[in-house]
Amino acid sequence: MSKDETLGEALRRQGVTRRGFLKFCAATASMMALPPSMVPVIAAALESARRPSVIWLSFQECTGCTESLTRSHSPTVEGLIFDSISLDYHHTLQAASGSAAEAARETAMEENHGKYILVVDGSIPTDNPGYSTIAGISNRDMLEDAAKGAAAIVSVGTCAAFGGIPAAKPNPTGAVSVSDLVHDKPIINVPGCPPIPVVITGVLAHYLTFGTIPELDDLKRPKAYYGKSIHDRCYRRPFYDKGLFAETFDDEGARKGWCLYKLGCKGPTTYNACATVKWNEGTSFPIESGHPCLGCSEPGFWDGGSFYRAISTPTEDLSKAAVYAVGAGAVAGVALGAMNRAKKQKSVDAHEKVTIDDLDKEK
Amino acid sequence: MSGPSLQKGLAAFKEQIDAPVAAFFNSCMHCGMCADACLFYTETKDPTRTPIYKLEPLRKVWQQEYTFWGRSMKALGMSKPVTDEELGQWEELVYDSCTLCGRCSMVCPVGNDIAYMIRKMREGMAAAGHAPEGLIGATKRAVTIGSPMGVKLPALQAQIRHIEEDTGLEIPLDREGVDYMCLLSSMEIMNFPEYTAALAKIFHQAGVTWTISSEAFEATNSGIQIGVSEIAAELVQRIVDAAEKLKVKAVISPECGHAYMAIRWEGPNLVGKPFDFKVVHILEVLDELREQGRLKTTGKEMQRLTYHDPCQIARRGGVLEQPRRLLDMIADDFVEMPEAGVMNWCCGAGGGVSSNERADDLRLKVFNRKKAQLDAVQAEGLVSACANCRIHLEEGLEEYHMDLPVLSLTETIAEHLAEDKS
Amino acid sequence: MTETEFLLWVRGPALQIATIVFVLGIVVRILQMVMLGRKANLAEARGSALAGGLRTMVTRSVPDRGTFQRSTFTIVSGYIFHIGLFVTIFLYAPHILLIDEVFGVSWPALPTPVVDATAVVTIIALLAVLIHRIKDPVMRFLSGFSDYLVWLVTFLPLFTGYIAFHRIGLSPPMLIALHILSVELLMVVFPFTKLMHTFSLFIARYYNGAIAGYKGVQS
Amino acid sequence: MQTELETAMLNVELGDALTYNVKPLLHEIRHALAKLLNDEGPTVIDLRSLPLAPGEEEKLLNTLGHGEVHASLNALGPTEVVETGYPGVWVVRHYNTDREVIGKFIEVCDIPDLLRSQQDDIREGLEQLQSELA
Repeated sequence: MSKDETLGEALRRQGVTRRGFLKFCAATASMMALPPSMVPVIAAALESARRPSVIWLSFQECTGCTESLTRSHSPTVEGLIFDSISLDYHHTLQAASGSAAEAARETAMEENHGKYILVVDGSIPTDNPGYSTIAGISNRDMLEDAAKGAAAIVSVGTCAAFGGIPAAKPNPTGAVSVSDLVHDKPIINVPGCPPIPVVITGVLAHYLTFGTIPELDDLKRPKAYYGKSIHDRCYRRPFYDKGLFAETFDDEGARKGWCLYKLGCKGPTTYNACATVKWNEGTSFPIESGHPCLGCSEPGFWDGGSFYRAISTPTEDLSKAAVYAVGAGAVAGVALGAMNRAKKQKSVDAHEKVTIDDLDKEK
Repeated sequence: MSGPSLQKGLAAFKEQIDAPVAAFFNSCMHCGMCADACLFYTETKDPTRTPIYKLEPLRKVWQQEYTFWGRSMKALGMSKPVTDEELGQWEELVYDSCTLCGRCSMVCPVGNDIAYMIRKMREGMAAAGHAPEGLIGATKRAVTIGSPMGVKLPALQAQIRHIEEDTGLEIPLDREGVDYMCLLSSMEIMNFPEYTAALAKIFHQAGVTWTISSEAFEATNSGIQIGVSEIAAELVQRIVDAAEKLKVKAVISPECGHAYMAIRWEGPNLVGKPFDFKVVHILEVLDELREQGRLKTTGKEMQRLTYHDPCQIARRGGVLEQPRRLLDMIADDFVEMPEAGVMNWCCGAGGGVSSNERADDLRLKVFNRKKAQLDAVQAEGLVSACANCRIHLEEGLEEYHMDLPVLSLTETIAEHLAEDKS
Repeated sequence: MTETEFLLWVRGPALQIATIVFVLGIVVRILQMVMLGRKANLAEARGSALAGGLRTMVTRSVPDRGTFQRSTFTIVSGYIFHIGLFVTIFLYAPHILLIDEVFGVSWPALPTPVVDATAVVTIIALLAVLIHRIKDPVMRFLSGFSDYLVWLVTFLPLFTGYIAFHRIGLSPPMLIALHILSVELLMVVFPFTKLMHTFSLFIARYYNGAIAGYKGVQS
Repeated sequence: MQTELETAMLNVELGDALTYNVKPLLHEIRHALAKLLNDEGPTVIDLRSLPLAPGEEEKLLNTLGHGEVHASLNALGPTEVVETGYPGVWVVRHYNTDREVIGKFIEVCDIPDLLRSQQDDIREGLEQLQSELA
């Protein structure tokens, strides 16, 4: 595949017909959460899009994000998108290893300086650089080095976007997110543990299609996917509004598919596209399977207390605090009350009799 | 001992503040509803006359002395102490603009008994030398002469002679072992001797034995109005001594509002022990006689009558049904004023206001409230059971050019006594 | 501090501190109040102080006709926002959940849209109450810093609760955090201000009714 | 018998409680058909962008029913194009080569674009035919 080939040409060369391309564009529009009326625009843009070089760096991660993306073992539209980019470095997926792999990375960085897309999954340890290294290079150094020539950085997964599980208390490695270290490049966060696969490809497709980064929210997440909360798009929302809740995982409410708020659902504070895009080829999403949302696309979800406690409940033991306060209050109140009584008694004791001669003020 | 002072006043405040006062101040949300319940506000529209505001210095002392926050602020020197000037400014609010009628206490949504607190606040005001001159004078006369109006025994004896001549009935003085010892207010002695005559007639018909003490005939208690418990107690003690000396079963409080409050409700608390005798209001006695069939009347008043509930007898005293039942005997056309009973509007002269010449114009101005209430029923006769109310009602009606006779309930009943005695 | 950390802080340590100040403060205030005591009444009773007191605790919630006519706005707006506060605080599902969590008692919630509508009405009533306080000559005259502070700390939880529910302006975790924080502010301010009337008014009404009831009058 | 009854009841419950999306969607289709008749253009509804409850899609498609045309084409995996019982309302389902759904649309149009032979493909085909005949 030549680097100068347009996406249209690449697809045609693979035997994809116009009809196939149309189907591809329709699926891509759906994937990018764009309205179907955008299909012709996408088709025109993709036709002439150049294949960008993509360098994928994996740091403190579990490979779940890559798994999510590559879970399909046959060509999919996401697969096609990947086929149409030049994935020049991905140490899990690439065939090359060792110094050959690193050389490929360095070459790609050099050749496409200022143009390549840097995809990062995993957080970066800032404590001891030795916690995570690739070919003897610390994660931090590699990131900072690779970021220099990147056109944009896509932080895939909650670890790269917000620190994630490695940053959970007490954060032994001093894990931080990409945006904690890189400040001078456009960063697109695609959080989720893992992110929905089409969201990753959707962001790449958007970049391919329009050459720009999509509109982001204040956490640098693409608004197209993270613009609405799970709660807002949840099909169980009417039950919340009616006050019908499952109290346990096996009660009547759970069987009837009532709202999981009381079982700790973080839907109201979680912004993601799960409720519409869904998982596993649009089969379902956690709430549909009867499990509360964990809030995995939100910063700090890993330290948010139990997954199964409702978000409006306190994280500390309040009843104990209240009992102690009543006790302390009783002691303090009795003491202060006694002081008041003593003060009052003093006034009573010191009372000087008022007679009719004590009424007139000397004028 | 050494004359009035701010220290004495503030000490008295501290002494007076109790659990109810603390609960009341704690609960006030400044909703302003007490203003609309107070004739001194509704007729002047002066926000300083809002009942709860009249207590501001007392509230400050409570906050600075008896609350954790106030004490902390005081310790840090961040609170303004109550000054003598301040108390001076409040004198007019606490004495001239409040009759202790307690209407605000009925309205307050959080249940503050504001009149209860004004009564307590006056203790400090008097000790600090901020009582009105008129009340000081009345109080001095009450202690030294025996009556706030300066009525002495010879004057009473002269009146008794006249009444005995008019009625042909004996007015027993200092008779031991009788059922009742009757008290009189100075106003009744000087202005309304008909009341004493009425008592003689009614008791004669009912066969009740009674007397008047030459040592304690005065019912009123300036000590309560000015707010000096020691003086009030001294005045109550005179009655207690006389009643015990004459070994009477009960003492009758006359047609006077605050006299009833003083002897019936405050009396035992002032002298520090329960009485050995009962204290009853004349209306309670009359109603009891009616019930026993010992009070018989003939004929009815044909003009349209209405009844003014004296605050201290009705709302603050609990005598509400008796006057209605009595009026039923003698009134053909009786109408209730709007808000009669516990929510009745004060005439404007109680709680020492009538003894305070400085407040004369104000009390006549606020009488407008009573006028409106009277206008609503178009009565032809206004009955009441308090000599102080009666004098002020007459004055007010004259001021507002209203031609309406003011009647004493006891006297009106006496006029309708059945002649034949069985 | 990230939003989630902030939310965790307000749900955790801050709520704990607020609860301690709130509970301790209320207990202290009530004890300080009641321990001042009052003298036994030596006059012969005509009625029952206890019965009168208990009765007034209830009956004082309903004004007499004349008072209602004279203070219509104060009474109607007062009713609306007090009932509204009760409904939004105690009949909203997530709040009941919180109470259940802390005290182990729960009761059925009202449907969310009903609570939502109540919140709107309550917010409007509170704003009307504020305007009334500023415009009415008596209330303006009586009101000081603490009256407006008390209004503000009452209004904030409702307002932040409303915008949190509708996700207006900020991210949901931030909105919820601000809502909880505003409640904590209310809890901390509570024992130091006349917000105490929530509890003390029953004591005040009792005393009022008891004083009157002893004399055979229903106040 | 028992299980059938239970299933039926569950369906009723689901039907009552969860079908709040079906009716508005049917209305949307109604409006789209009216637009189509007024020459205001076709409409495409992406079923994957809607928060549909379990069973709702089924219910919607059952309501729409089956019409006369059922086409399938093979381009990057199969695609099914079915005309519903309402002429002008088409259901288009894209699959990948593993027959996993990659797109679900309701198209309101004369004929979905995908079924038409594409200009460029026709041109290429023509060129090819010409070269073969040459």
